Amino acid sequence: MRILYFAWLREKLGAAEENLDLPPGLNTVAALIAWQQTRSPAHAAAFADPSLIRCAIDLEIAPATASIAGASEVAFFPPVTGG
Amino acid sequence: MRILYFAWLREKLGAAEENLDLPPGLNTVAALIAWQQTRSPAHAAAFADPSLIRCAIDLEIAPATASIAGASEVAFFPPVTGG
Amino acid sequence: MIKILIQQADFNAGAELAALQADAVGGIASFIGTVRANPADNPPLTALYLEHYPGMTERALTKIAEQAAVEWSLTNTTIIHRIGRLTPGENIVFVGTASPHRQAALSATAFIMDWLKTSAPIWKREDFSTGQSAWVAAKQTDDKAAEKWIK
Amino acid sequence: MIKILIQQADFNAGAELAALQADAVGGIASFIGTVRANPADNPPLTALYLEHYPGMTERALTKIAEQAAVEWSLTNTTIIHRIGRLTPGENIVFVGTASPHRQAALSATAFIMDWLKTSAPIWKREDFSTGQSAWVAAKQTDDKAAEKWIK
Repeated sequence: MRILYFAWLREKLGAAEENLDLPPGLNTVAALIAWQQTRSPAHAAAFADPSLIRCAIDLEIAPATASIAGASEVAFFPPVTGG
Repeated sequence: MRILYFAWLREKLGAAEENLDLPPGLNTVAALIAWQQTRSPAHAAAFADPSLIRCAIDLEIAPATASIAGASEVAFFPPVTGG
Repeated sequence: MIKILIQQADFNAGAELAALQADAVGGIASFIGTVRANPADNPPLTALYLEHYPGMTERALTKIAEQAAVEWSLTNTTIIHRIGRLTPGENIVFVGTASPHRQAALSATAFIMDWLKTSAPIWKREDFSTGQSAWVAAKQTDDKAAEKWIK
Repeated sequence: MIKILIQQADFNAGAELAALQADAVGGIASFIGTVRANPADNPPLTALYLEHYPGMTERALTKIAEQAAVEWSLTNTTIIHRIGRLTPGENIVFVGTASPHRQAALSATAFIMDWLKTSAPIWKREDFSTGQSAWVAAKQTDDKAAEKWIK
């Protein structure tokens, strides 16, 4: 699965994008965030506080409970600050 | 006293301005409007409905009860429609 | 800075926005009113004729701009109102405000427009393609819009 | 007509207003956001760096512009958001709407600005004169401003 990172998440991870094979049975945004916390010290730090993480699935904002089944692109980023 | 007219009041009266000697004892905007109604058929028609007449005394909006004592310029006009 | 102009001539909205923006304040809101070709329930318009009360208009507009500047912390305010004969599509009015806060600039612009509609000594006459003409009647909806700013 | 641009390059506000005005609709409201030199409680700013989610931003902006066009009877809507490195005084964003009714255009512009602050996938980083930098934190006041449009 294609995973994108923006703003300070991108900076903390040192990567704008990863292509990942997810563990079987990992179905929701919340579960994906929990798994990210286990992947490396940098991931643990970046995903430490899920309340600061927003997610989009295939270009649409998705809540923590959303299913990632069938998604081709999942993005993680901080609360937005445009305008 | 200098009296100014704007918009359809000006058109109905055929005059943008008059210099008038007011009858003694005429003290308020309402009294001035009532007197205007008696001055000519054109004035009677123009001032027929006081609810359609607005007044400014020396460049400030004034209600019907306002005193005209000491005023140097009184203007009559319809409700405004700028913007 | 407050800039008030009552003029026959057109204005350059881009130049006015650039002037409002001069001090890197944060946000600039603006509104431009133009002559509509087909006013509601009327024959097509040939022209709009605008008349005002010279002296009183400038005085009243300066006062309302000063009031808005205090109320919404505006750094710059520009009000330009055209008068005379204007044809469909032409600009009538420009109101622009600059403030550190976007909602302040947008609210101040809305307030000044509502105020212009109900309290500036300016009158519009519609000249129709039929040769007839009619002075525009004041709208109750405009009075209501202006009243909502009174606290 | 809806025009959405996400670009590094500056925009010409006067030209955008003229384009919005093309159909003699009645009223054109706009808002321009610029980079402030001195953000609250922070050292002077050297630059603002803006990042966005290509593809999602354009899609989300088009959707919100379409929604606003229906809600407020807009004839034209333009949203231009700059990205990349911008210095104090530079333009960040232009939102302009054209409608037969002035309040509709002003409300739609305020709505789109509130929405951009809370829902467009765009992030700002402040680079300070001290050499440090910090990603801007989302504001609760912006969330509240956006929530008021939800009926």
